[in-house]
Amino acid sequence: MKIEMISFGKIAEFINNQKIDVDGIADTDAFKQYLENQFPALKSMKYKLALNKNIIQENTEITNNATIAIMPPFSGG
Amino acid sequence: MKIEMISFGKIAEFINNQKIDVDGIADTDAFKQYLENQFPALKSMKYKLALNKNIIQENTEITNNATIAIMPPFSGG
Amino acid sequence: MSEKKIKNIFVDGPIKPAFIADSIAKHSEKTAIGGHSIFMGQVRKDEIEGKFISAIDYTAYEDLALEKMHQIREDIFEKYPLNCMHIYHSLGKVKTGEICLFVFTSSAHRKPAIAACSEVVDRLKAELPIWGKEIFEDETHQWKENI
Amino acid sequence: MSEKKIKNIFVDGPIKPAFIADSIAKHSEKTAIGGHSIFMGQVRKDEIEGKFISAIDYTAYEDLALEKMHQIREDIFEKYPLNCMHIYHSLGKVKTGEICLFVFTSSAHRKPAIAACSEVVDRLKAELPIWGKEIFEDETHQWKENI
Repeated sequence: MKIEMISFGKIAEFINNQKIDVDGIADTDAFKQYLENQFPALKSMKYKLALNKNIIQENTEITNNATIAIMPPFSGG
Repeated sequence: MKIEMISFGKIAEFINNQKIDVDGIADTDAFKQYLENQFPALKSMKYKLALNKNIIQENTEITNNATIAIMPPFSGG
Repeated sequence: MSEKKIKNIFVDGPIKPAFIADSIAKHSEKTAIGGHSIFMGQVRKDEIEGKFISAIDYTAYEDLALEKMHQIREDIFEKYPLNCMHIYHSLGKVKTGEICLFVFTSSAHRKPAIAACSEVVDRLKAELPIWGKEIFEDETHQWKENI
Repeated sequence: MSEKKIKNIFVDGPIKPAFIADSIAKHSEKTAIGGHSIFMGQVRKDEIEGKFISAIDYTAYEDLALEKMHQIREDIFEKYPLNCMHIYHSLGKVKTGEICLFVFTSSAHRKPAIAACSEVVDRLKAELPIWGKEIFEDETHQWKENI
């Protein structure tokens, strides 16, 4: 399955935007697991995911060619 | 006793600024009585007095050479 | 009683957008400020019994208004941690669409500036001896009443 | 779903006082308006462990931010009787003392404009995916956090 990962703010300092091709990531919980394994620094940080521009509040299925944004707490204004 | 009367807004349309010399006006209640006798239109209007630049909340003694402002409801802003 | 430094708030005629811009620009030197709140009153072209308002002509009991404004200013500075507060009110004719009131408060964080601005506007309307004469297009008039 | 007309809110670099003046001036044609409320965010020269902030560099997940802002705009227009609402947020570098956020609401009477302006600022800070990188005078940085 292909996923496009984009990251922002503080998180963009250690996770580059990239396309990954992985199997076994069926939903956003699994994706978080994957992310925190690849980038252990994330474990101690607050962040949210947006799947195809929808901010994820609860575990959600990921379909092929999804775009997932990894976002630290917002600080606009 | 000398009193300087100044008026504002709608009230200035029928009471001109003037100095009056009257006896027997000891306090602001008596002054109101005097005013409403002289200018009956006042009877049906809301207005406040300011005695020497203090807005009158309760009956207050008037001393010689006082300035009394006759003010309709405020409408600034 | 504290020594009073009574500031003027009255300006002749409408308050111009360029004046407001200038006032904003002056605050760029004040780098402790994080939030500015502004309120502006604009003269509405109200229709009353088929006639439209063309302007409001403001008069005030200036001395008393400035004293009252001074008190309000002191109360507000005591209540909120503000960096600055600027208040301007028109006297004379202000046409529909023009600005007659400009209240500008600033603080390190946004909430005090916003709360103070709103409170100043409320108190100013209720407490300052200012009167607005609403002039219709046919030159007749009526006296504005704050609701 | 309603048809969306997504408005841009992002401007490159600081929001200039002249831009704000222009925005105010444009409303003189809108003679149903009686009150304008403005909030402006200004970059503070905060001191953190002996170092001063010199600028904030803003980035955003622009598409998502504009969609969220659209939702907020619709909610606010539904909740308050507003005549207009304009929102601008900087992207890129904004130096201390410069303005990075400009929220401008207008209504016939003052209360809806004031309440809407304050609510928009709160929601924008909480809900829009925007990030501020606080750059110190020595070029090091830290990431801003909204409290």
